[in-house]
Amino acid sequence: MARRSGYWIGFFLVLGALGAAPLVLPEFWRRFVTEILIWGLLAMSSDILIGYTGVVSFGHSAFFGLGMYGAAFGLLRFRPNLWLALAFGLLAAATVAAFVAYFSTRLRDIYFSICTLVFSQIFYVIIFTWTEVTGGENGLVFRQPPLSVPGWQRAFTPATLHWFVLSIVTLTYLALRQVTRSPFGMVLQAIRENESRTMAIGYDVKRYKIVAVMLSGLCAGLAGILYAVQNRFVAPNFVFFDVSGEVVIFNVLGGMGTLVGPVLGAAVFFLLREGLSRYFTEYYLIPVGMIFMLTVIFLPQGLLGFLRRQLNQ
Amino acid sequence: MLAARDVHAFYGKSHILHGVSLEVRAGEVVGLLGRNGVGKSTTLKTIMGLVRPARGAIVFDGRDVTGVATHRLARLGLAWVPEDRRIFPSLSVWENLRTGLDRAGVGHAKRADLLEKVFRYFPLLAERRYQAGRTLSGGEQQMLAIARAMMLEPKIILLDEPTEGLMPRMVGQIREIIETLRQDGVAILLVEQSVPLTLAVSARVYIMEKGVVRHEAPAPALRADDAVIRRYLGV
Amino acid sequence: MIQLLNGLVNGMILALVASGLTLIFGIMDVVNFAHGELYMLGAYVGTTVLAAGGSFWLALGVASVTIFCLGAAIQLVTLRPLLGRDPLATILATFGLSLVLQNYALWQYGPVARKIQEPFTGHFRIFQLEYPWYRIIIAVLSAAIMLALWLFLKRATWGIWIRATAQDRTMAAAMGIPVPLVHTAVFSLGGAMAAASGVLYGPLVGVDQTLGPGSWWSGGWATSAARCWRPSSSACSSRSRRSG
Amino acid sequence: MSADAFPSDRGALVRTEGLTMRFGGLAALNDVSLSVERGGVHAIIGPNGAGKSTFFNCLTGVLKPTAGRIVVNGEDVAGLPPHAISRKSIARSYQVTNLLRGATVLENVRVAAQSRHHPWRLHRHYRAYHQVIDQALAVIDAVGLRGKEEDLASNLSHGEQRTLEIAIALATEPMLLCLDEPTAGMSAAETRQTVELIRRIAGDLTVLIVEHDMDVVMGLARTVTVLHYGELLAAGSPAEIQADPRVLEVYLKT
Repeated sequence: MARRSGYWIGFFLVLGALGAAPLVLPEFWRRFVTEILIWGLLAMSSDILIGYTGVVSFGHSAFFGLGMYGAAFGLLRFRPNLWLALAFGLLAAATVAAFVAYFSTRLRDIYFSICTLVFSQIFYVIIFTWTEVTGGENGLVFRQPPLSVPGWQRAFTPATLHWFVLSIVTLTYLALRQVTRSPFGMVLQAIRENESRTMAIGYDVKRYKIVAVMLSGLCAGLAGILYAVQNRFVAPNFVFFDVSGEVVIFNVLGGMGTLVGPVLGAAVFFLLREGLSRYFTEYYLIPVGMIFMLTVIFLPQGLLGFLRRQLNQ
Repeated sequence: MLAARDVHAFYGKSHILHGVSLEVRAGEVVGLLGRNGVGKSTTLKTIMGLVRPARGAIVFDGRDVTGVATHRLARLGLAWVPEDRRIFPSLSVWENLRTGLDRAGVGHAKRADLLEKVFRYFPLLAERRYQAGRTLSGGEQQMLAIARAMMLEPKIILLDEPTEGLMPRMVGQIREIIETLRQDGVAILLVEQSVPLTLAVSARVYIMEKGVVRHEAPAPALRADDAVIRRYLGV
Repeated sequence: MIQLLNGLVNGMILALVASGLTLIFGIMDVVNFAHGELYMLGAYVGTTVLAAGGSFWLALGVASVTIFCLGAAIQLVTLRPLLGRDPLATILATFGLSLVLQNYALWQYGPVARKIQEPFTGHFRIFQLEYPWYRIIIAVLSAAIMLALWLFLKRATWGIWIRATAQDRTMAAAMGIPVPLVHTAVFSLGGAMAAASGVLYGPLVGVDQTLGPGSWWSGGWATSAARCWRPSSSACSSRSRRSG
Repeated sequence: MSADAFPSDRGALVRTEGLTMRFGGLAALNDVSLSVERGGVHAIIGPNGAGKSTFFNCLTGVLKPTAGRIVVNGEDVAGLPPHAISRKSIARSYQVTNLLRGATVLENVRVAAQSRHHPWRLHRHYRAYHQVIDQALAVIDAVGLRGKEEDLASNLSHGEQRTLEIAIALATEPMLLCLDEPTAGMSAAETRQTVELIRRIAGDLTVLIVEHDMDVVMGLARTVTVLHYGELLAAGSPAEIQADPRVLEVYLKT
């Protein structure tokens, strides 16, 4: 019981700090924190697969990107309505996720990873070349939809945008946390621990994996929508492999299988990027890559796992 | 020459060897008997450095070799002929032999010598020289496994169930090979299911039960009185 | 016909890169995400040698040897400590490696594509079309390298050690084969082959850091495959680049 | 080698007919027809490489047999995937310990029990499903792992891990429990406990066991089937098998 209440105290402390962030932080860091929340959501979505189901997706850029483009499509072609953008983005992400899930879950291990990678690159090529709809290389620019509920609407300020993002990320986190502790989540973890055994006790592993990919893809799409709304543009770069790679980095740095770890990983990554790019300019990935490799070799549980162990001792 | 001293070994969590001690003197054939699953093969693997002992020591030629890498042990003169033979399936017979032959200190003359010797022992292998390992029959694979071990010019061969699944005619041949090797001064630690064969070729016999050596006796004594054999191995 | 020739040339290069990759995967069970980066770095080392006044062939040799050594260092530092860990760990480690190498190349050589001058500029006529000799040469050379690899694996002591290790690691060790060293050698050899193909392919596609990012796995394969199927464009583009 | 390995086929829970499994040219199982009656312990023995594990793998859907039928309750289940076989009330343990290593004992058993109840629920905490947990605890109690519920599977001793294997299989409420060398690598004391456990659970369900240890087999089994080079060599009561000259010749080589 002490551990449980300790968890909630920590949860509300972090939530409070994040909620207060836009009131105390200067412009640059305010934006920075909002963005980390969005990337953290993306990383969290991928944790469902890496950390809980035990398969590495190298294709999360596709879900993220399709969420973005779906939202942009809704905003440009229909009405500049936030909820409409959400609906379109989620629909697009879900479609892609269903597609990827159907094929990739037939494969295991590295073949799963390569399959997700190949599919994400295919979607990249489609978006890059289908200029009439996607704007091709230049992407799409649009106006930010206002924050609206029926009968009330107001344009986003940096602070309200931050709170909007924070509440969506928090709700998604709580939902995912619940899912990982549900009977379904237990089956996913059983698959991670021992796939053949899970099959032998009567679970149709492939169907569980399909649902896991769908769920993960939907959350990644949600992150994409938030990013599009925050930045008012979409570009094919976000569908490119690099983004998927970064998502994997977030997970490994922060600690897989914890949901919070990947968010921490995203924060560390962007802080490292900020810090290191002073010395290494755009080549910051050289030291980041090295830190990443050291983490893989020496801290397989990631930063969060490491911190936890230190605290326990 | 080779000794295991109070060796404990685990496969993951499972405690397979609970303190095995045994000794093989130079040029001696020693049998290791016991029912299935008592840890005979694990004992050989532990000696060969394939399983790391949790406690205890392996001494070879007066030197503590516990924890020495397997390929170094092979170069020192320990050869292992595993139970399932483990012929390299897509290497030819000749290439299988080369895995042991291509090493420093083997000149042209010595190579020819060693090959000539195994082909004399196993004329069939000379015939099948260019055939892939996987196409050999069980008996031929067993011969190749022994021949391959001989390429290392070992001081001792750890021989794991050489007659398993072989026809009676082949069993006789294996027995002759063991005899010949002994005359050449090669020590053998023999794990076998066949008690008569073991008693016939060995000087001494150890009997294992549930991960420990329970009994040690000269083979002639056991041949004369099989009460011990019945007790530990009977059905 | 031209299509067929182009397909053959591209196929040969791909086969060369792939044989290095599968060599590593087949023997060490390591999926090398940084293979594309080794290919790219090989090409860059080639341009450096050429810039220093070396010949194309010297560049090919130096690139292969350099990447061979780099491969050995990488294997010792990153992959050997991961022996016995989850395959996921090696995937992640080589992925991290690809980030480092890719950005190192960007830093060292800059974003502007470099060109490797082909050693032969002649053309020959085939069905009313000019076809560059160099393309034929690389196809032949790639085939020769693969043949050499095959002979090496078939005949040489190390070749037999590599094959034995691939088939049964434990038994190989029991036969006195230095298995850890074989693993290092295999990784280096795979890298050297990637580097050689990088230099050979350089004159056709130019050399920049996008040659080898992790996306090379899919993007590279997909575009290469697409090039094989629509080769007219690549033959034309390489000719127009020359004329331009 | 007749289809009627047993005089009466009426009580048969599982029947195989001409079961054959080839790997390339090699027949690991060749035309094996046998039947397992309801209730009690049935043993399959044979020297290494006789096809015992292959038989188990075919029976539990890990391998798809090349030919032949596996009839459970009158229905052919040959070639169904493992999860479908599990739902036909056939459970198995593994020769090599095969657990969810990073999970606790309770989790291992609970996930297995859950497969028969609410596997697809997403929203409620798994601890809210009391029925599943009660069932898991009952199984843990029955196999004698009480007090170890919160231990990680990877921290158990070897003997306890093997017992947990059996508990997981039991939690799926099988009619037929297939145990692949349940006493492998156990000390003498652990072996005795496991034999006791198997004898206890064999009261309600049918147990099919592959085992090397003859004491275990002869002490437990109601019927024994001997496989040799993938073929059915003999079947009968332990006494009959021990007296069968063919069995003595191939199997008990001493």
